[in-house]
Amino acid sequence: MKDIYTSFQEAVRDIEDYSTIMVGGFGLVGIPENLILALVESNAKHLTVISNNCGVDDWGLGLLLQNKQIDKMIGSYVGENKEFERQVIEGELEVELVPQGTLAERIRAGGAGIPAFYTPAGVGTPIAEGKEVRTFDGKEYLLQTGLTADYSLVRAAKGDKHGNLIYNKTARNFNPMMAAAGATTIAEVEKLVEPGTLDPDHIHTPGIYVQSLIEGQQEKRIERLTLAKQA
Amino acid sequence: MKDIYTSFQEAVRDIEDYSTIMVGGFGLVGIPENLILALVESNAKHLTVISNNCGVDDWGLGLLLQNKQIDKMIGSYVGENKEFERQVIEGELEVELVPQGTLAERIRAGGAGIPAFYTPAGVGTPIAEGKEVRTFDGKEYLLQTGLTADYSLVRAAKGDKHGNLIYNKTARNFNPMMAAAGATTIAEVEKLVEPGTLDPDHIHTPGIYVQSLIEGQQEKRIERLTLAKQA
Amino acid sequence: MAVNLDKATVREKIARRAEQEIESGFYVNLGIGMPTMVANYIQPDKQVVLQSENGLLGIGRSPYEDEVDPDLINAGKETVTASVGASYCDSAESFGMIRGEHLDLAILGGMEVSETGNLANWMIPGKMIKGMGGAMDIVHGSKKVVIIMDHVNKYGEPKILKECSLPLTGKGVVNRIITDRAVIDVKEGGLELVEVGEGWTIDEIKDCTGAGLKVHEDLYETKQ
Amino acid sequence: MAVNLDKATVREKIARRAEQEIESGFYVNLGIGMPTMVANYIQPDKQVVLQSENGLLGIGRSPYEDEVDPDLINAGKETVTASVGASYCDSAESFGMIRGEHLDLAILGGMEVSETGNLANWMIPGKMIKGMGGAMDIVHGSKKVVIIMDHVNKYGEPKILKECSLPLTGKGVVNRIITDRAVIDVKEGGLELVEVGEGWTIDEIKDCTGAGLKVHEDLYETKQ
Repeated sequence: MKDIYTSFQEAVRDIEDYSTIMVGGFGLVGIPENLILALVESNAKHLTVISNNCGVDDWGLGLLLQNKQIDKMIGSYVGENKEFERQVIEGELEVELVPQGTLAERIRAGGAGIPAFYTPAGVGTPIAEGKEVRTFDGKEYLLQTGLTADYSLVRAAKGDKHGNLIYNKTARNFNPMMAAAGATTIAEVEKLVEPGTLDPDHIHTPGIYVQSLIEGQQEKRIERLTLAKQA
Repeated sequence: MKDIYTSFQEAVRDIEDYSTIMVGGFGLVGIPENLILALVESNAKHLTVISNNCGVDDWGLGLLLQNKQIDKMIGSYVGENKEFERQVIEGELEVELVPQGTLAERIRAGGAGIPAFYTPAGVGTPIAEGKEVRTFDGKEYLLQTGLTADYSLVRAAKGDKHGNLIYNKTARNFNPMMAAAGATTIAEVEKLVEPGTLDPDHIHTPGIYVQSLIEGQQEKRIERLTLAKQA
Repeated sequence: MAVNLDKATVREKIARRAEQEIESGFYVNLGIGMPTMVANYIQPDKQVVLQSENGLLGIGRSPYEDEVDPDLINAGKETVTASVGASYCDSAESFGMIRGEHLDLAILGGMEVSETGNLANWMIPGKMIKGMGGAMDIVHGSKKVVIIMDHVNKYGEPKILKECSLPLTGKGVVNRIITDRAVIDVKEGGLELVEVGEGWTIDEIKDCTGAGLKVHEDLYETKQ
Repeated sequence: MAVNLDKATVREKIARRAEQEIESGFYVNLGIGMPTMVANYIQPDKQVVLQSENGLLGIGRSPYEDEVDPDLINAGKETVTASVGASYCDSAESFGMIRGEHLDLAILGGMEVSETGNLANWMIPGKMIKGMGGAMDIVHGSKKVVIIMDHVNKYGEPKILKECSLPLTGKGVVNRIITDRAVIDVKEGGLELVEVGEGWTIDEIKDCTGAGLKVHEDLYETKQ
């Protein structure tokens, strides 16, 4: 029932200029590495990208930046990237910063048909500018709207051909909500298996949210290798 | 770190009159059978109960009804219970009917610190009476508030002593959201295991939401046994 | 000319016609009661995933006796099995799936439908209210909402009306009505008769429908 | 009398004092940077679960080389391990946990704190804005929010003020401030000095604090 690709170029072929794209991952963990590389190659421009971070200069979403494919970035922390800074200062790149928990919840809301919700995060801060403030039980909250995307690019450890996905450890992060919030969700999986192979109680992303899958191998670069001192 | 009980009576001992209690389950599936039985025995009165259904006449929350322990019931479908009907007609029992998806989302919101959200369910229906209607993108939505409880009684297939829970099949239903929305959550588990036994990627309810656990055996009554015709 | 069929035959007829709404690849929610029956008629060549709002994506057939798991039921509380490639989720996720319009189709029962697509199917004032269950969410959550019901009530009165007389389940939510006598679409400008059941005439359908009916240009009789 | 210590010693001193905020049985979120260091000083007899907002409840120690999993990091993007009894979740669940006040304690860094508990720790106007990450959520999400920071900035100016001059991270969110020189609580009526660091006097603390300080009746010197 799902499109199963063998070429990453083909998997992202339909992504057009001016698309809004969600990209899973936290830092470089859980990012759909090969889909991003293919998107760079596709040269789709004027993208709005929703992702917690924006990669590093030479990897992940940083590659889209280098190639000047992003018009607007919606994220919570974009501090690992010099080219990002340059484009913002030069006015080439628009940025919308969203508190991380609000970002996660806005994406969840988008996928779950919730147009808006209230959250305490950001009350009394620059984030509140232009936003409705409302008091519930004596505490102030901001109104935040749901986020959806034309395409969501996610990465999972395992996927079956019905689109069910299982993530590994902290590589889960934003991927499940994004899978649900994309009109078209493309999943890059480390291992593609037959339906029935995965335990139905262990599925993190039900297949209904996923339109196509492709198996690929990731580099899984480590940003901050921190080791215990050998005893 | 968690209270591990061996007596169901002790597990529910602190539940006082006038408490608000969430009880997991859909129909009779996934209900904390033994905690309910102990609550009947405790004779705590004037309870507000939040649960999708209200059991059947002689099992589950129906037993609390028989014993006249419930002042108010918040649920989505309460049609399986004659005593329920009688108490409503006699004015002994207050009922708040909430669309099932709205109920699930209100409980999730309560546990996740979201005071209110908008949903399309119920617009133009009796449910909308007295509720704010707001238009987003040309479509109307109702404002609904989060729900929390003094106690949540949930049932899981497996639990470890750190409070991590795993549910079986459709016995999951409302249990995970309720576990998060209870100030005190008591988990009845079919099997209690040592921490480290459950795969961290398979946990449905993280231990932080659970305050105490107790192992017990359930009858698991079936409401509508439906069988395939033998070929 | 009116047709008299026993109740079981009528229900099967409606269910078989409703099955034609399901395309291969669809994710579908079937309401409790007659809609659940539709599953029995799904053509084997169609790949269809049935969702149950109590947390199962991929309802399978009924279990054999030795397969019964009391933890595995559908939204009608009947024991079921899970299909190959199924997954379980909690009720918030399940209704997120519904509310977020990830389902292609919902087939539900109805008491009344209005010409603007209003649906009433959950309560009759004066009678004991059992609750709306998931219906109020499901009518907002699918790309297409199909109502299956008898064309008239037990007094022979129309159930398709200008305005519903019963309290609503949803406002402007119905896309298509399938009855024992006809298939009617809810369009911008009102109701449109798209199919007339075998043995019925257009005029007879109009007579037993409580709202104006335009006739679709390609109107044809329902194939059984 | 003022005390001069090298930076590493100061950080360790603050981290060790912050550790005393952690009780056995607590669920704790430690911010990026100096707060993360607090984990190194947690007394072995305390059972503490550290939460990482990127989806890990139960951060373990740093991995040995052969244990490194690139899919397993903390919110500071450092490789970590998971503790026994840990669980993983997605970012929405993780922040639901935070926002829903399920954490007992959050220890975060600060640039400025006001006498009403306002916190500024994410941006300096005119400098490149990197983003607030999870800080704006975390300050609302814990039963107790403790800020650890130097008492004064590099120019010797107070960081505890009547009003923050920098854009806020949260309004009225701080419960306690732990610095290299003192421990100060944010109370209804203003700031209250509860501990004075070794080698400092109450008057010296007042002099380097930009807001009024009441002195707690049981004031004692910080034990190291």
